[in-house]
Order: sequence, then structure tokens, then C-alpha cells
Amino acid sequence: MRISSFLYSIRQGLKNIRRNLLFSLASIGTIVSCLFLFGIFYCIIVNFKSAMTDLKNTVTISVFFDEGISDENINLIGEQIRLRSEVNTMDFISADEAWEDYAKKRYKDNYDAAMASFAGDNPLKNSASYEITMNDLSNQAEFVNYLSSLDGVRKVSTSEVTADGIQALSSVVGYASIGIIAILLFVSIFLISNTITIGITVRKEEIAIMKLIGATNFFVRAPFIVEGVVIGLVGSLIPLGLVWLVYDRVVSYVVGRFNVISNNFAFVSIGEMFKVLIPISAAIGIGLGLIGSILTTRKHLKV
Amino acid sequence: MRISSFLYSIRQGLKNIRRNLLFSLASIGTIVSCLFLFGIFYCIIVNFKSAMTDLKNTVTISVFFDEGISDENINLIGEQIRLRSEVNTMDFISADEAWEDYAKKRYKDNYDAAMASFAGDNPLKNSASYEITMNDLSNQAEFVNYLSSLDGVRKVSTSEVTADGIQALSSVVGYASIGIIAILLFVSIFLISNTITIGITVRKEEIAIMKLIGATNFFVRAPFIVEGVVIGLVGSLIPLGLVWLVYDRVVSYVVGRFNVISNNFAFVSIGEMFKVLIPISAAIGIGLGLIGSILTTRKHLKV
Amino acid sequence: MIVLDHVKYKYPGGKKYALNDINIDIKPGEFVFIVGSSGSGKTSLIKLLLKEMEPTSGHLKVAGVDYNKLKRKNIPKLRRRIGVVFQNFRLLKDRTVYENVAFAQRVVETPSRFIRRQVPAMLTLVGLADKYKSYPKQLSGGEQQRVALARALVNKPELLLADEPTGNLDPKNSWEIMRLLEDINRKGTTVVVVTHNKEIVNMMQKRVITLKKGEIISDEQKGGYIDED
Amino acid sequence: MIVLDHVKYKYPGGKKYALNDINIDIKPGEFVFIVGSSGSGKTSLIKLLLKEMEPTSGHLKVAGVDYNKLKRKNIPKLRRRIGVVFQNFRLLKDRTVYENVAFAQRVVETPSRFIRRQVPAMLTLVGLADKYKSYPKQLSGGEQQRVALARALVNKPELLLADEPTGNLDPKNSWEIMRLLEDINRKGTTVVVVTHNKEIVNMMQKRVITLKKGEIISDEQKGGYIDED
Ligand SMILES: Nc1ncnc2c1ncn2[C@@H]1O[C@H](COP(=O)(O)OP(=O)(O)OP(=O)(O)O)[C@@H](O)[C@H]1O
Ligand SMILES: Nc1ncnc2c1ncn2[C@@H]1O[C@H](COP(=O)(O)OP(=O)(O)OP(=O)(O)O)[C@@H](O)[C@H]1O
Ligand SMILES: [Mg+2]
Ligand SMILES: [Mg+2]
Repeated sequence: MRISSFLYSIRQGLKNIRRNLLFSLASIGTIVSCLFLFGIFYCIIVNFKSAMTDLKNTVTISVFFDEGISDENINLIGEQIRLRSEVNTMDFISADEAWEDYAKKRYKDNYDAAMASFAGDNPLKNSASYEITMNDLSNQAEFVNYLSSLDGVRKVSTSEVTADGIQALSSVVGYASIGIIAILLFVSIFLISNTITIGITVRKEEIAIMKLIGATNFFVRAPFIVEGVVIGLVGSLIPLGLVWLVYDRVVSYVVGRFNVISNNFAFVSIGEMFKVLIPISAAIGIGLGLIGSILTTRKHLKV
Repeated sequence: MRISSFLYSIRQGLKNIRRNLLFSLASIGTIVSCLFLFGIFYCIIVNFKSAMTDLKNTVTISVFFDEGISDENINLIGEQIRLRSEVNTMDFISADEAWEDYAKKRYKDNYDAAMASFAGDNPLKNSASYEITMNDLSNQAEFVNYLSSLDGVRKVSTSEVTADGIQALSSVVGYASIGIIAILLFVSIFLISNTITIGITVRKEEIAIMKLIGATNFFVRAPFIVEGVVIGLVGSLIPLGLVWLVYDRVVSYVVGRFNVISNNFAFVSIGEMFKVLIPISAAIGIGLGLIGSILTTRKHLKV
Repeated sequence: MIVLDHVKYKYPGGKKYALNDINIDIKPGEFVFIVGSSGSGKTSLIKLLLKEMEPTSGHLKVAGVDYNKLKRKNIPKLRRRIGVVFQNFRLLKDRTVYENVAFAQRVVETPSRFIRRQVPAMLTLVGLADKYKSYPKQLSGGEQQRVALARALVNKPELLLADEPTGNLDPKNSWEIMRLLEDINRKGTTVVVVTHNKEIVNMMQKRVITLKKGEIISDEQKGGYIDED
Repeated sequence: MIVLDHVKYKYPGGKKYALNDINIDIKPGEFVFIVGSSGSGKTSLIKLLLKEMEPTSGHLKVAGVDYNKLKRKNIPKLRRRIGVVFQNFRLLKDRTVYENVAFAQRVVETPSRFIRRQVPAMLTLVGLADKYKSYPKQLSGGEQQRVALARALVNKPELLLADEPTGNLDPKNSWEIMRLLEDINRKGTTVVVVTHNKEIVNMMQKRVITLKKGEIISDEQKGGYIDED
């Protein structure tokens, strides 16, 4: 293929977009709408999942030790536990730390006086513990059993109900997310290829004429492909921009307005989200533009 | 207009659907997709709101009375409170009921024995209370102040943090719902009218020919309107069926699988949901079919 | 039947007038040929008569209706009195031959029992009785042209405008069509035929209006085809 | 150049053969008229020659290529050697006159500098030099027809198939086009013209093949237009 034919194809593809402006705008509109919806729901879902994870991490298991246990043994137990795959994070809270925490909460303003009055005599001296968060809350019961069975462990405390509830909610949200994302992807692909099919069907006669004059399939198709890719590109950039804007606004509104939320929950950063959204949008937008134009022209090329 | 012309319009409208099968299917597909998405999200949102309301109702305010207060005064206080607009529900828990409840929880299996041992001497004899749930949790602090200021009220107990959190979450979900529903409606209307516009633009020449032969606008338009309404009708029935199916499946799956959820939360019945979904779907599907075909034909009728 | 008074027409964006100061007076019952070389404005004239477009200036009166005073909503009523054969046929491409012809009758709300009788009769007249189920794209060029003619004639219009109705027809078919038009003319329809067919124009001895570059260069009763230079 | 050997063609769903047992042998450099009444199968023949459709039975050989052995991917190469004027023009309606003609050259990958020279020259030849910026729908019927002709000729094809190339043209323009075709024929192009123009056929004294209901009823060197019955 000559370089001039190549350039011609690109020029024609761009011209076609203007010539079939109605169709081009419709296609871009469809892609924008679908990817925008997709982006918005992706953001919602990612944040929900992240909130779930935050919540899970507040469900800690505390492991307390036999009275008078040596620091060495505590370390041994700690190493044993750390090897388990269920462990997400594990912190050692010494008896002094536990007392300090407690006193801070209990005595608030009189904290210093309280500490002074108990000076050197920690009322919680047997309350050193490991605070563990789990990777997967569904194995909690089993894991607690294991922990209780360890030598030197006096008590394992946890709040079973909360863990169950969060676990269930998290599963439901997980399945729902997959369901929604699947539905949105499916609908997007359907709608976009729909528009492309209609658009190219309208130009069936045009394609037939070109073929009858002796144009190769490639020559007929190239401008359509350029057109499809450009429409796909524009159609996937706009919703990314829109999602960015909307997300930014919503997050700063919510953070500003509801400090209960901002205190307990950190929104996933837009950059994090875009690591996934950009490739998916590009794949759907440009990919469908490309594949759609190839597939639908093919049907009409048999002249 | 003759009756035969009327019948002709209907017949033509139906025939057009078959003649322009690709376009008809595309239109129906678009409407189905949009309304399906809309329906699914409507279900999710309604259930979320209902869960929020359930949650709100678990946040009760208990009003306890001065020791030795007369039943009469308690009634007077009750009537005063009941007049307030903040009150959603209000129950009187007598001292005996409170004791029974407590004993049931505390002594479980030995309940009967416990009741017998305290016979006639209610250890919670000053614990009669009004249990109040509020319409709108955001005014809780103020309302609690008001309650505390009432004569004969000894103590008002509540859990302020929970209320705040739920209130914030509920607001966010509320705004998000409105936002999502608005976006979905907007996108649906855009996509559907998009498809209709393309479809009718393709038939611009057909419309011009009819007009040049002497057809009135009404005569040209009637089959398009029939076509639009039928496509809209089909396009709005299918997603309703789909939503019904999906909702039914998901609810029974979730209820069967996660009893934490089914114990604490009742799904909104599909019938309740369809009271809103049917008119909205019909309005969007048929309405857009109707208005879309009227508006887009109008543009081409000026021949 | 047709009065054009200093009519001018320029296409939007066009440089020259497609029709320049046209004056024509055609009486009811006349049979008129309009001839002229390619691009001389014949089709533009037909479009004005059908009110497909508005003259840039000048007055038009067709079948007693003054186009400058005609309200938009009354245009269909006017067009129903006119039968048209378009140069490029303009058949409804997703309807059969039968439906294409029947459409003209449905527009004037002819009762169905008449449609069922008159459409086949008309198709027989133009020699397409056996093609009534075909779609336009399944017809040869000449066959499509005859469908267009059948559609124009089926309502027995007061005025027939035929733009090149024999361009795709062989001489024998062309003559048959011409005889059909003469016949209809005898029954009272005013007939205006745009044509390039020199033989037919010369043989039929009707009024001939010759256009050149948008102007009338000749208008003769019992005229002949004027060869340029 | 063209050899048809017992070629038959029936349209899908059709009852009769549109072409029935056609045998034609056209040598390189010939000038042939194909005539016949409306619906006799002329356009169908052109479609077969262009491989727009496959014969139901029989053999076809055009420009040395046996159609029964021609692979799909080699069809474009074959078509580039043929220039065609379609009966209904088939112009690309969203491209200007210039682009429509230039398209034929782009297909054969003519360098741009040649396109810029040859397209205007070709348009001048068919008398449309000043319309190069117009879109097809802004042209009169005859003007569109001449664009189609310009597109068919611009590549100087070995074989020219012209289906009714003067159907929308006045006699003067028709003759000019015919002279153009004769000229091209003299320069080596084989020319096959489908036409209803009796005068032209009779005057030009070329080979005339007459079709009737899908069969060849006459094939004469220096023939004339045969009026049926
Ligand atoms: N839509 C349009 N926009 C601009 N110019 C036009 C348009 N339609 C026609 N013209 C120009 O107006 C002139 C007259 O066109 P018209 O179609 O009336 O010619 P005609 O006499 O019917 O020719 P023919 O015999 O070739 O059909 C031509 O030069 C043509 O190019
Ligand atoms: N696509 C089609 N499907 C079915 N029948 C067809 C189709 N195209 C043409 N025919 C029929 O085949 C016959 C030959 O058609 P063709 O177009 O070859 O005629 P033609 O000689 O070109 O006529 P004309 O001079 O009117 O253009 C006609 O009777 C026509 O109705
Ligand atoms: Mg014309
Ligand atoms: Mg033909």
C-alpha cells in the first residue's frame, strides 16, 4: 500500500466523522454514556469495598496470656501466630500501653492525676495482648479455636456477631459488584455495537459502490476503522474526564459535609481508580470502535 | 380521517417494525438495556433506603420518669411528647415489661425461677419508660434537650454517636440515589432518543416522498407513532420481566445464604417496587417512543 | 391550470439562477412538452410546481391555487390533485410495487375496495401486472419508471407532471406510455412532460417549451425539438 | 475480451430466467451496443460481467480472466480494469463530484499529482468543469450521469461497460458522449453500451446485440435498432 493511500484512509476516516455527524455524535454519545455509568459505578463499588476492608480491620482479635508469662514466651507465641496465613496485621500491646489507653479513655481530663496515683503499679498488668486483624473474616471461628489452643494463651476475645455481619455484607456487596459491573459492561458493549451496526448499515450502498469500482476490502475498510477508533477514543476520553470531575466534587462535598464519614473512612484516591478505569475505558471505547467497524463492514464487503 | 386510514396506519406501523427489523431491534435493545439498568438500581436503592429506615428505627430514645411519679403524670407527659412532629413511633414500656425483658435476657433458661424469686418485687420498678423512634435523626440532640426539660422526666438515654453515623450515611445514600437515578434517567432518555433519531433520519427520503405525493403530516406520522409506541411498549415490558426475575433470584439467594442479613433486614417486596417501576418504565418506554417519533418526524415533515 | 409570472429560482449557495424570469401560462387540458439541454432547469421547474421549493421571486398559480397565499397545512390537499413522475422515480423502497401504487390512493383515502380494483388495473396498463409483488430493487430501470408512472396516474389527477418518464424505456414502451398520456389528456388531465426524446416531441405535435440555462428560449404550439447550434 | 458460454441467470426467488443461454464473444477493441426492451436482461448481463453476481450456470471470461476460477480476493484487481456507468449512477452521495471521480483513481493508487491533473481534465471533457465542488444531489439528472461516466473513464480502462449512459441526456449531450466513447474506443478500450436510443444505434453502425426476455434474438455487425413486432 502506498503511503498516499494510507494518508488518504486517515483523512477519509476523519472526514467521514464530519459527514455523518449525526451518526458520529450518536456513537460518541452512546460510548460516553455507557463508560460514564461504568466509571461512576466502578468508583462507588471500589469505595464500598475499601470501606468494607476498613471495617474488617476494626474487627480485631485480642490474645491474652497466662499470668506471669515471660516476655520470651510471648515472643514465641507471637512468632507462631505470625506464620498463620489468616493473619493480616498483628500488633503487640504491652500491659503498660493497655493501661495508658484505658486510663486515657476512662479519666480523660484527670489523666495525669490518675497515672500519678497508680504510679508504678499497673492495674492491668496481666493485660498484655496481641491485636490481630484477619485477611478473611469467614475463618474467624476456626482461627479463634486455634489461638485458644496455644500454650500460654489465657483468653482470646473477639466479637463474633460483628464479624459475621460484616462478612455477610461484604460478600453480598462483592457479588453485587461483580453482577453490576458485568451488567454494565454487557449493556455498554451491546449499545455501542448496536450504534455502530446501524451506522454502517446505513452506508451499505456506499460500501457496495466502492467495491464495484474495484476497491479492495482493506481500502474500503480503512477509513471506517480510523473513524471507529477516533470515535472510540473521543468517546472514552470524555467520560473519564466527567468521572474525574464528578468524583472530585462528590468526595470533597461528602468530606466537608459529613465529618462522621471523613473521620472513619478514607476515599480511594482518583489516581488509584484511574489505574483500572483508563485501560478498561480505552479497551471498550477504542476496542469496540475498532472491532465493531471491522466486523460490521465485513458483512457488507461481500460484493 | 376514515376508519380504513386509521387501520392502515396501525397496520403500516406494525409492518414497519418488521421492515426495519435491524432498527427496531436496536431501539428495543436500547430501551430494554436502559430500563433494565434503571430497574436494577431502583431496586438496590429502595432496599438501601429501607435498610436505613430499619436502622433508624433501632435507634430509640428512652425517656425515664422521676421516682414515684403517678401513672396519670406519665400519661400527660406521653401526650405532650406525642404532639411533637419529630416522633415516628412511641411505645410505653411499663416497669414490669422492662423487668420481664431484662430477666429474659439475663437469666435465659432460669427465667421462671428468677421471676419467682423476685415475685411481686420488681427490681426495676423505676424503669418504666417511653421508647421513641424519630422521623428524622438529624434533630436528635435538640429533641433530647426538649425531652429532658419536661417536668417529671428523670433521664433521657440515647446513643448519640450511632444516630449521627446513620444519619450521615443515610444522607449520603439519599443524595447518591437521586444522583444515580437522575444520571440513569438522563442517559436512558438520551440513548433512546438517539436511536429513534438515527432510525427516522434513515427514513427521511421515505417521508419526503410521502409528503410529495400529498400525504398529510398526520398520515405520514401515524405509522411512525404506532411503531414508536409498540417498540416502546415491548421495550418496557421486557426489562420489567427481567428485573422481576433477577430480583426474585437475588433476594432468595441472599436470604438463603446469609441469615445475618435475613434476620436483621426485610427486603422490599417486588410488588411494592413495581408500583413505581411500572409507571416509570411505561412512561419512559412508551412516552419516549411516542414523543421521539413525533419530534423526529416533525423535522423531516417540512417538505 | 399553470401560471408562472416572472418566476426566478436560485439554489441556496448557487451562483446562477437555475430559473430566470420564467413566464408560462398553461390552460386546463393542454399537453405540453418541456425540453432543454441537461441542467437547463426543467426539474427545478417541476419542483416549483409541486411546491417542493419556493421561488426566489415571482408568482406561481397552479390549479387555481396561488402559491404565495397557500398555507402550509393546505399543501397536501393541493398535491393530491397533481400526479408526479420523478426523474429518479422516488419509489418507496421498502414497499412492493402494489403498495407503492396503492399508497397514492391511500393518501386520498380511497376506500379499500376501489384500491383493490384500480391498482391492478393501472399496473396492467403500464405492463407490470405480474410484478406487483416485487420490491423496487428487484425491478429493472424501465420497470421502476413504469411503477412511478402508475403511481402518478392511479388517482386520475387534474394535472400530471412527468419528469423524463421514458428515459429508461425502449422506443416501443416509450410510445405506449406516450399514448397512455395522450389518452389521459383527452380525458381531461393537463399533462406536462419533461423529455429528451426528440423523436417523440417531433412526432406528437404538441406545445413545446424549450429552456436554456434557466430561460425560456421558445414556446410553440405544435412545436418540434430544437437542436442547439 | 468478453466470452459468455451458455450463461444462464435466475434471480433468487425469481420464476423465469433473467438471462437464458447467452453466448457472446466480444473481441478486444470492439464497440458493441446491447439493446432490448425494458426488463429484457441488459442490466443483469452487465452485473454478471462485473461479477456483481454469479451466473446460475455457464462460463464467463472477461479480459482473460475465467470467472469460475477467479478467487474472491482477486476480484478488485479485475474490476480495476473495467470502467462502469451504472444505470442508476451509483455516485457516492456524501462526496463531491471531484471526489467521486478521484475515488476511482485512488482505488488504483494513482499518485496524487496525477489525480489533481486528470480529474479536472476528465470533468471538462464531460462538460462539468464548473460543478466539481457540488454534491450529487445538487446536480441535475444528466449532470449526475456525466459524473458517472467521468468516473468510469478516468482510469482509461481496458473495458467500458455503460448501462444507459445517455438516458438522462438531451440529444446534443448524448451525441457528445457517444463521440467521446468512440474516441476512447479508437484508443483501444473495448466499449459495451446498453441503450434505448434508436437514433444513436442506427446512426453509429456498430455491432448490435438485441436481447428479448433474456435471450439473444439478434447479433449483427453494423446493425440497427430492431423494433419489436
Ligand atoms: N440542490 C441543488 N443545489 C444546487 N444546485 C442545484 C441543485 N439541483 C440542481 N442544481 C443545479 O441547477 C441547474 C438546473 O438543474 P435541473 O435539475 O433543473 O436541470 P434539468 O433541466 O432537470 O437537467 P437534466 O435534464 O440533466 O435533468 C443545474 O445546473 C444543477 O446543477
Ligand atoms: N434483484 C432482482 N430480483 C429479482 N428480479 C430481478 C432483480 N433485478 C431484476 N430483476 C428482473 O429481471 C429482469 C431483467 O432485469 P434487467 O434489470 O436486467 O432488465 P433491463 O434489460 O436492464 O431493463 P431496463 O431497460 O428496464 O433497465 C426483469 O424482469 C426484472 O424484473
Ligand atoms: Mg432533470
Ligand atoms: Mg437496465
